Amino acid sequence: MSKQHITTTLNGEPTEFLCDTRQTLLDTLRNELRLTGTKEGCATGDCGACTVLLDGKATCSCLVLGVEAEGKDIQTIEGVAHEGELHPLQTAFLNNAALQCGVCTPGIIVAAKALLETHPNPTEKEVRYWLSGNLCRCTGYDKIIHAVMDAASAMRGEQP
Amino acid sequence: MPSASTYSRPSSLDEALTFIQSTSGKALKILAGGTDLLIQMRAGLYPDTALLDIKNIPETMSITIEPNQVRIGAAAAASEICANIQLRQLYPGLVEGIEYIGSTQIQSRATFGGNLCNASPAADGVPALIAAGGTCLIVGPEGRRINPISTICTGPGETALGQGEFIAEFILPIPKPGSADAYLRFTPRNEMDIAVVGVAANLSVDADGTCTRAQVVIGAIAPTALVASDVAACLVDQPLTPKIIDKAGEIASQLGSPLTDKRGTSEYRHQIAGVLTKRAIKIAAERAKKAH
Amino acid sequence: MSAKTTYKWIGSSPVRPDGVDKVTGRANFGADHSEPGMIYGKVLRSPIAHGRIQSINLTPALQVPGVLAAICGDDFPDADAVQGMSSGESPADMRDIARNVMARDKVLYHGHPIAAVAAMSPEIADEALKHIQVTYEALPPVLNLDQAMAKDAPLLHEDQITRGLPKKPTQASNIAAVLNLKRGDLETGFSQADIIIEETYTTPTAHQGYIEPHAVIARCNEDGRAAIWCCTQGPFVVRSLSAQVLGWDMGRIKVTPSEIGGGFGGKTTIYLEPLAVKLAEKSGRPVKMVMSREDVFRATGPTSASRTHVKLGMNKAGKITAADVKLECEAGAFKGSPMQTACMTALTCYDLENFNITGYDVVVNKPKAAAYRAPGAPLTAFAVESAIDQAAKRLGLDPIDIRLNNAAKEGTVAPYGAKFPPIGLVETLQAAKAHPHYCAPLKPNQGRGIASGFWFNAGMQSSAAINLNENGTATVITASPDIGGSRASMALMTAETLGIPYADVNAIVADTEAAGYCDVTGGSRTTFATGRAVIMAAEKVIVSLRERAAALWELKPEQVEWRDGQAHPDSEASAGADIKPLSLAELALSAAKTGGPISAKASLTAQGAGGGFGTQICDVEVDPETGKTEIIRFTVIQDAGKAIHRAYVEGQLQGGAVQGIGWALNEEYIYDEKGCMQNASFLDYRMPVALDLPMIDTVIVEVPNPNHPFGVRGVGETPIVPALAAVANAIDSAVDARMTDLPINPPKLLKQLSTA
Amino acid sequence: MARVVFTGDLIRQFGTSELTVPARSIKALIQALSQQCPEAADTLMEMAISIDGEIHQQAFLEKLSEEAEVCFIPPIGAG
Repeated sequence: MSKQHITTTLNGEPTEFLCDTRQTLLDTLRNELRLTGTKEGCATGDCGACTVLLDGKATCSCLVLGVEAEGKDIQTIEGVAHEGELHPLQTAFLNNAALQCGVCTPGIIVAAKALLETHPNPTEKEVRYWLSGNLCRCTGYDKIIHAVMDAASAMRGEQP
Repeated sequence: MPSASTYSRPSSLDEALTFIQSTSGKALKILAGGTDLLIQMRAGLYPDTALLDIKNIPETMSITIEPNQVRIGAAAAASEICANIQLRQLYPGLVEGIEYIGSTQIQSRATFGGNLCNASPAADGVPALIAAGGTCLIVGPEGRRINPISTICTGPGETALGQGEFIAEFILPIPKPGSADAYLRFTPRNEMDIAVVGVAANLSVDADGTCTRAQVVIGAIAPTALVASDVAACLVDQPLTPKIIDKAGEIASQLGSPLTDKRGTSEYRHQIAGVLTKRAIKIAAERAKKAH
Repeated sequence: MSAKTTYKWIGSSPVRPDGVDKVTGRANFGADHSEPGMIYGKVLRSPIAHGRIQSINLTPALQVPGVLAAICGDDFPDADAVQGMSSGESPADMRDIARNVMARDKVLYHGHPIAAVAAMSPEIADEALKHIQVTYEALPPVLNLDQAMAKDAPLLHEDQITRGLPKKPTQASNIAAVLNLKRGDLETGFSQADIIIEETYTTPTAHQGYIEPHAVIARCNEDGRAAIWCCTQGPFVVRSLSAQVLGWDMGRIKVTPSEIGGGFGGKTTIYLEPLAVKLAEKSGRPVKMVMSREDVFRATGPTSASRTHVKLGMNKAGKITAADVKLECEAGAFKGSPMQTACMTALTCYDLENFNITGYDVVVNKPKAAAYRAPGAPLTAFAVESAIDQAAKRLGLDPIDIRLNNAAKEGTVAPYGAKFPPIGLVETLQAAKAHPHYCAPLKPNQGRGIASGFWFNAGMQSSAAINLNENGTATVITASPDIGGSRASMALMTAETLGIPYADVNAIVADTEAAGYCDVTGGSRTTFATGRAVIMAAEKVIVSLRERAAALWELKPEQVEWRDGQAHPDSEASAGADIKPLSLAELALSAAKTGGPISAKASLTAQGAGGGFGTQICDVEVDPETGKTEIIRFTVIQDAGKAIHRAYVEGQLQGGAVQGIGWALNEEYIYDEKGCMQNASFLDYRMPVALDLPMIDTVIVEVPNPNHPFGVRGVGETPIVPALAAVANAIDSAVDARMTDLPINPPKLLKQLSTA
Repeated sequence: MARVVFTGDLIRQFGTSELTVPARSIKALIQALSQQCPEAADTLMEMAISIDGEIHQQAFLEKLSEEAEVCFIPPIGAG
């Protein structure tokens, strides 16, 4: 297996790793870099549990090769909280009981983070459209959508 | 993942060609968005295959609106294409087509080049590309050539591209005043689904609403996207009244040889082709009237 | 505990103790654990749906560089030696579980495990699987009820004699069991009927659809002990089932449950665990095995496809005079479909004099059925609740009134013979009728449907321990995996009982060596049964605290009362003496001086779980040109006895209803004629996505269950039961199309509309 | 005297769906029934039992009142 040396920015820090040219970014994050917060639900880009931000864009890391991340900026769930402070989305998910088993939560929070960075005041429909690539089987999505809307208003500085 | 082999991400078309020459004789696959290719590789296809990643070449990544044409890089991501306001004004239907592909996450990667060359009969990006009457710049060991987009797909998973050839960009005409397109697809779920049927309508109307030009292309009812010329014929020189549009839908529902598979029966695809053709023509017509 | 009605903590919705780990990605699920020196295991699965294994040659695989172990059926004790019933909550024959985990003489479904290898990398393991040489004698696949029940049908099990028939048959059959429940006289009942509804309803094979694939890591130590880390609903069940399949003494196995990425009943059994242990034993290395999504669909417990024939007699006043229900249920490769519970719940919402319920458990060449949220109940509820709606329509009666007219109440004798204690069906129907949703206006092509449902809720065995820390905070320890926020409800019940703040209680889930025996988190039992063990443990802690206070005050323990988290001398003892109450924290601080650390344990077989009833209102809009159904409004009304963590009870109601909606509209296993599943991916096995649904409104009715200190009833499973019929009834109301075969996908509905 | 109601295989094994048995506890009742029909012994222990209308899983030591009504029902699986 020929391995390539890849340099990236991972959760704000310069990070280098070796990965086989056929290894997905998901497997690289989980097996080489020990960041197991990004989950595999299907490995075919249909469930969104492996969502990371690649140059700021919500992306299924199971459909990206590790070598394609050369020179890119990667953000995973482990980078969402910042200096000991939870991100408003994380707080909103906890306060709204917007997770039950929690396996889809990392992927949804990362995808929602990308949404709120580009749509600070999304409608319910826009949130549902944006998150349709993130399957959840436990919650029926209701409290997840409420949590994202709450986080959006908190980030706009509105009192809950 | 099957056994590894080389991977290259050239920064120019020429650099890409030198890599292609270096792998001639060996299996080579072009990697654009990868949202189809990586799934196929994971299922064991293309083992020991060199990968040419074309997402670092200006021509394949850029979207440029020129006075008399529009150029869209074959590896430009759907999310970039959908964010381009000017492009959406010129070709709303074209943008709707690629916007349908997969989820937000897939939109960050999916490309017109990948969608077309994967050659799925149900590809959402293809009907509007063909209906726009566009051409594409093909680059390969024997040099460059320009072909109509409609000639690229030759069957499910098959294209007319030769060994070592790839599409660098798509070139579309600037639509004339009074012209517009629209794309609709049907899927049981609202998202994350493969089209049971997809219909692109691209037409022009004169000042009093008579159709002067029409092109209707239907996906998922034939081995490749079907250019429904007799649907177009039924519209040209006609005022786009409900009666005419219904007739167009009626014709559309007889076309192609749709399969029965896990996504729908052939009889159902015929019916839906008719319904979506009517709806797409109606939307394109309304947009065209406003585009005077 | 006097049944107070105002509580300090019970009924609130605080943040769960494990929440931060789950929103930051730190929480470890099945595939996240690693062990030093770990290698990777993969399973070779049958490419055919029905056949006899003639030979397996593992040697070529062992010769692939990097392969350290390879196993097949011969590496396990003879399945016939594995006797008895599993202790899992879906009682299954251990011999069947052993033969499902690894095929022995026969392969019985496409995807049935035949062999497994362990290698230095997943890629090498995949490669090695291609080198295993297997020869089969292919047999004709049996793929549906008609094929299986046909007279000359190929037999899956030559030794399977139908159980439950009046006369014991001599011929083997694909019908594994028959169950009959009857009361009164059908003919008399039907003679009193003004109308008779007779219809056949079918539901497809469907999967629980948990987002986390099955995953396990196993390690065998040199001293013969084994450790298993896996995502499961029941670590003790994994220990007991794995030990029996391996032929090991279960004391040698320690199971540590990881966080579980959804189960819904599908992770109450075993698939990979014994294979990983055997590969670890043979290779001397820890072995990690993770299923692909395709494996999960092809080879883990879907729920049964079913066919239910209903004949319903009703008089003009809307009283059911007779009901004849016949259910045929696909068990998959081995007996054990949820036929029995489907029969027992079929008519349980209604007080009937004359009924006959017959159920058939039928094996077919499909994966062995496992429990899926109120296993069996949705199958017959879809049929009966649809038939009742058809009757209401024909008689021009309101569908809620017709249900109220027949509703089971306290004292009603259920079809399976039990007399109901206090239950809340009537209250849910009245709440539905009074709800603004029920009378909201509808536009063209829109329709409204309602349906009711029931689930028993299980009790089973649970244990809990509570340790007081020196600073007066408490740790509550159970082995009930936390799928829906149960750590929070354990902490709430502990805090309420001890009288200390919720934030002072941390609830953890422990492994099989650190916590007392606990059955699965399933059967909607955790908050009820494990909750009762937690409360019993807390009450024992209070006894200790009163003893410590009594000792400090030189009183007898009986003279000390416990209120609001403090020890108080009773009125007689405190008369004339200036004794200040002692808080839990003060007593914990002085524990060393008064006898040592304060902790308590409690275990029980919890009886009297008390059934859970629910009623749902569904609004749909149908596109008549494409046959597509859009859910535009949905309200779930359910009796929870007492909601402990309000938001997570709502979450169960919402999640269960949405699984029912998916089942009604688009979810199904699609097989080809050779028995190979065609849609084994999340793309083509269409579960609802966020854009497919509106907000799911919930109403929690609270008719207390006398058998729980706070009145708790299970809530996890009932919400899926009514949803299938609620959607079907709404579609009929919208476009006058009675769809009796699920899923009601667009092609089927458009065909019905075009022919109507 | 406990009035016993059978379902499923037990009806065949005991030749009837109802029986009265002198027993003051479930343990005694199961012993009496197992003597009467040894083939049913295992099944009796696996089944859920409703005593005067209340379902008990794993019932064994429960006492039976004079006119107790006992019903053997299939064990309740759960998801």
